[in-house]
Amino acid sequence: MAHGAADPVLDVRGLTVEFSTEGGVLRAVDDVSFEIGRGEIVGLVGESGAGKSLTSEAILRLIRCPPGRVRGEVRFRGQNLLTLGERSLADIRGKDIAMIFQNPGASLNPVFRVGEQMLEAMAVHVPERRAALRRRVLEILGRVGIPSPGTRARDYPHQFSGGMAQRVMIGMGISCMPSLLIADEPTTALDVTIQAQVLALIRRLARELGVAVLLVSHDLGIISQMCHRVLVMYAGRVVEQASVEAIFRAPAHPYTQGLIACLPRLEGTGKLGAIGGAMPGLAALPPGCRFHPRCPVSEPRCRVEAPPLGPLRPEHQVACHVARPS
Amino acid sequence: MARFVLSRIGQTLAVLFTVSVIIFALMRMIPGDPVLMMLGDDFTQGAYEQLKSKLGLDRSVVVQYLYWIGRVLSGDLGDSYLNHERVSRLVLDAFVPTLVLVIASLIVGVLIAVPSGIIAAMRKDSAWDWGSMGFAIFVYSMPSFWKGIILIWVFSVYLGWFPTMGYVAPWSDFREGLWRLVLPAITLGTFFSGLVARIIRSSLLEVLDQDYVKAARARGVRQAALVYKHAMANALIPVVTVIGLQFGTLLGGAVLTETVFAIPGMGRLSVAAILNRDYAVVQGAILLGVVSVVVVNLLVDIAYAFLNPRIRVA
Amino acid sequence: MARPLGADGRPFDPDGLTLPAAAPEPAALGSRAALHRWWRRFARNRGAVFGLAVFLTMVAMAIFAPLISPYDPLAQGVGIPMASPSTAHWAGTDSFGRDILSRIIFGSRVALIVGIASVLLAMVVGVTLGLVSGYYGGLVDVVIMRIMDGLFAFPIIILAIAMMAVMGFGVRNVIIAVAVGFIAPFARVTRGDVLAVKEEPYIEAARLAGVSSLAIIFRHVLPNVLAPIIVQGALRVSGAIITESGLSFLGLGPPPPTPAWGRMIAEGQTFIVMAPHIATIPGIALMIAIVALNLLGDGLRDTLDPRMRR
Amino acid sequence: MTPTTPLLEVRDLVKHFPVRRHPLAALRRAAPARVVHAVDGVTFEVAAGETLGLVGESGCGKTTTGRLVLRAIEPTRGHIVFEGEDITSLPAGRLLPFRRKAQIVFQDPYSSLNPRMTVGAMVAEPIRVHRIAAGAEVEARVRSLLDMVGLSAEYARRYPHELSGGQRQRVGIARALAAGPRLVVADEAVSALDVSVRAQILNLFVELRERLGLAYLFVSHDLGVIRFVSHRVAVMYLGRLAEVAPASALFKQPLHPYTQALLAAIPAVGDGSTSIFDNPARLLEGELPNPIDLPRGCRFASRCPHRMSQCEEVEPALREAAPGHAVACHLYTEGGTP
Repeated sequence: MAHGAADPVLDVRGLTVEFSTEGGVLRAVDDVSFEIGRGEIVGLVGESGAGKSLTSEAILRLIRCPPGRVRGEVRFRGQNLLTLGERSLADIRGKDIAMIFQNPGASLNPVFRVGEQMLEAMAVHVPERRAALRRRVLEILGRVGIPSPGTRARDYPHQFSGGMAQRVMIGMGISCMPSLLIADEPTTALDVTIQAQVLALIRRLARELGVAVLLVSHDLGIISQMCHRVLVMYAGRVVEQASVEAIFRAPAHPYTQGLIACLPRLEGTGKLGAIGGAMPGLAALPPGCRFHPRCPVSEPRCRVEAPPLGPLRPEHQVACHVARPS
Repeated sequence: MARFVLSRIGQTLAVLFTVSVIIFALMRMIPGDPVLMMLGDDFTQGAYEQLKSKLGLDRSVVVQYLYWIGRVLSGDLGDSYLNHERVSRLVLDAFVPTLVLVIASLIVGVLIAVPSGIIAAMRKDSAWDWGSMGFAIFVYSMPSFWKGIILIWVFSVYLGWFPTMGYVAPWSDFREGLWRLVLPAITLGTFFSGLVARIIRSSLLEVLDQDYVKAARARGVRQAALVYKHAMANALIPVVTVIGLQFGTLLGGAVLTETVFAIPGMGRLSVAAILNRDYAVVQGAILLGVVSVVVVNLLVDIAYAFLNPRIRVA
Repeated sequence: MARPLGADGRPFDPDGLTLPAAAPEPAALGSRAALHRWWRRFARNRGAVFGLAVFLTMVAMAIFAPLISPYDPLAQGVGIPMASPSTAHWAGTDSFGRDILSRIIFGSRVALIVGIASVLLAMVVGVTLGLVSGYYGGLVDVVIMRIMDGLFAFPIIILAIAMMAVMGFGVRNVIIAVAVGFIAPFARVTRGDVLAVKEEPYIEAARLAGVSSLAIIFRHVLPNVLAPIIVQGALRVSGAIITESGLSFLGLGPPPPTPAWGRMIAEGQTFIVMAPHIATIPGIALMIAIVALNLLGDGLRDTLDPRMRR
Repeated sequence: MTPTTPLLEVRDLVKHFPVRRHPLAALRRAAPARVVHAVDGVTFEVAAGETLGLVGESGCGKTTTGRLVLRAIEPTRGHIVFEGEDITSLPAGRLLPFRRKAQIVFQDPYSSLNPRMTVGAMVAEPIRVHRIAAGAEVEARVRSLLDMVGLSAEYARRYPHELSGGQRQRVGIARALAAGPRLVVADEAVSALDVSVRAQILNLFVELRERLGLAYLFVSHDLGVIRFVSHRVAVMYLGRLAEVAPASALFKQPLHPYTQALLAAIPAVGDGSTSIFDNPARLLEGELPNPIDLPRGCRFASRCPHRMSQCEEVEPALREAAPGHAVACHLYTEGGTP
């Protein structure tokens, strides 16, 4: 692994998220494990309901429990975030691990000025006088590409476009020099040209500040252009994990292959390689491998026994009986 | 902001016009001929004709309305049929105690509603939640006049802590005034707190689900600051509007509470006037009551515009 | 403007795992299966079930009043005046020696009749106005809404008092007075819901398919606006009963000797010291009815139409 | 309608939305009424059986154009000619024949179907309105339509909330085909769907086009989708057409700087060795100007890397730069070098 060869910034082991509902317990995230190294960008890709956003939210314990319940281990600097006390976890949130979300406009409090909110983000963690923090706010706003930060800091969130609001959120994220940035579908609500500017900014910050990034997205194009390593999730489970080159040059899992074939290419036409059916709801998960009803190469074994995620090649794991007959 | 306020003022004028038309129409629908009633026993055909044209009652309805609104705007609401006092004086004197009662009830209501609403939202589905929401439905469903009687029976008759009825202006004799205000304010105030507590709870719960609260928590903002700064600042905006809109309900409740506690307010005045068919007073009382509701609604709208940056900074 | 909307109306949320606590899908009133599904959700809300139970007992009480009430509610001297509750007179007697329990049972008639009749009347008028001004908009909308704002400014008790002054007393006038007070809220809520529904793409789809305006109103708009109207109706019945009892308390309700809870309480006030039961017991009956109806209304609102959480 | 006349002709279409003005503003001297220039002079044609892709970012006016063409909203100026007949100002009563031949598929599967109506009733409604069939035959036609979009007849009795997003979109398509249209406006018809379901629906659109000879006006912000489904593509920017060309030509050799920037910004699926996000220099700078107070000259000038002096003076007209390939840019008017 070119990046993060040393001990990982974040080490997630057996992460499981369940919800108790009238219809019984629904397991939305099932035994997910991965690592992120320093300056490395790891992609978490999958369709709606795959559980990728929940996985990212579980790391900072943002899931409301009850009705939720989170199990497993999230090791960060030698501590398990899932069992850490509320106070010490709050110290880490926003300082060592920052997070940005899909709706930038909605992530800012509509009744406070943008500059104030950014100041608060730092005041919580950095014990400096307000004047020094205020200067730092303007400097950060400039660094993330907000024109005339002096006046814009006094504006309210509804006066910011989607792209500008996300830049503010990224600025807030990096204001306390975090070692990990979690970006949950950061550009889904943005237009293509604005999205490119925001993703270029994230890529630059990861390189310059050595920030590790967990990027959650449903867009394979973004994943292939942004990430060093990729996890593909389906119905709560990781079905394939590998470097970005391996995933796109030699995808092993039938679902990953299907996803790539589904994408309309900019050159050439002809029918799209569509995957039949739709992802099963959490209340109606099929036995064995959860993808078998839609899988073109499924065998009888797949309907009975869930394939474990195991090594196929160095740095390339897959959970499929056909791809990796154990 | 200016555009919002101007359009609201325009709307308020339209509403006031509608209100005046409704009241004018109501008065026209009263059975019997007002001129006859006014002349009473010294009726002569000549006096009847003369008074009728003086009041412009022989003109078209529109002209009569203009006459009527002209007099109302100049403060002349006619005279009480009973004691021949000027209606405007009667109504203004009666408005003061009602206002004192309503304001006291507002204070009592908010003091009860805000904490119970917040606790209910913070500890959703806990005993606190069921308790405060149960209390809210209980006091909100209890008719204010019956609640007043029970309070009198327990606290005045049985325990003797408070006077059973009567009103003393707090500025003339603060202690006595306040003393007589406690039971009525609790009667009307708890009714009001039931309404507001439920709205504070649902507004707070809705805000706590918003993305910016989740984003703030992800930035390490402590739970207390999350609730009392981020959430509260947004949750209270709709609550201000609701409190304003409930002013009318409070005024209605005051009518009943005044009757129970024998407070010489608008309620008692209008009820007595109806029973005695003293229509000029009824008209005056309703006019002032409704106009005050409309004015309060306007003030609430402006407060809302001021609190909500999306409108303040258009 | 953000990218296109996601599955549930929020910007596209690919991990659109709506948590199980999400709002239930709108009850399709037509099919039986949906009604059954609605009942299962409604029955989980204990308060609402209690409300429904009390409401049904009240209706039964009102219908079978003559059969179940121990005495003739109007007969005076049936017991010693102002006797406190005893085995002979479970709720005691009033100053004229009439049996309070029988009067309470018969009093439920006035309460229910006024409560339901006024709400239905207000619903018919208010919903029509709301539909017209919501769907057609323009000048019609502005005129109707300004009139509604005017009516809305009248606190319902004050409006009722004014109407009584003009029309005179009697149950029929109380119903009309209370109904007029509720026309504005019905019109406003309906107009708001019609405006919301009108913006939905399935309405535009119907319009672009050439479906006539009337067909759109009755086949597309009304069915989707019905749920909030029913909820609004249920929520208003308790308000109507409180208003009726208030008017009776002020002496503006149905003329004596018809038993009406409000006036029974008023009569009881003068004897609060010697015979507190005269005012207290009818008040308890009134309160139970109102608490029940409010719980029933809340239950309907939370199950019938998740949008109506306000 | 002769075989050569296009199915749909749009000439200099304009739609301005009034901006609610300060109530006192009317009293001031003739302050110019401020309007949102949503669609500002758009001209294009769609031949029978052809798919014209209408692409652009938010606020470029593509959705408004789609609505104007169907007379869902009234144009401020310009002409809409369908099958040779000018329907721009046809009174609503006489629009029914046009309504039959031009239909729409919406973006959001969850709100484009009436939650209180069964699938069968919704698909049957256009059939009954246009009296295409009556009585039992309606049932048969509904079944064949559902089958055509890949849904078994059994779905007719279902309610929308019992279906998945993809299934609902199929019902939306079936409803659009019910009256036998010749033109279908697809307004971001696959944007709300997941990748795998989106591919199924796109294949369905292409299959139906071939089978029924349908023409599509396919509105989308996703260039990959536009590339797959369109014969010709029109790129819109701030209410005007920047470039119109056959799909293959546009993607291989984009002329307008904005189209070039759009294509450069798309994160195409690569093999991960290089990343377009590593050299931000090639990415477009700045934000979309507001569509109310538009700059003089070319609207893209403020963000255009090839900006010239005349770009800020004169608005470039849409002109043929190659056969069937029109572009609105001064680089191609006086033979300037791109």
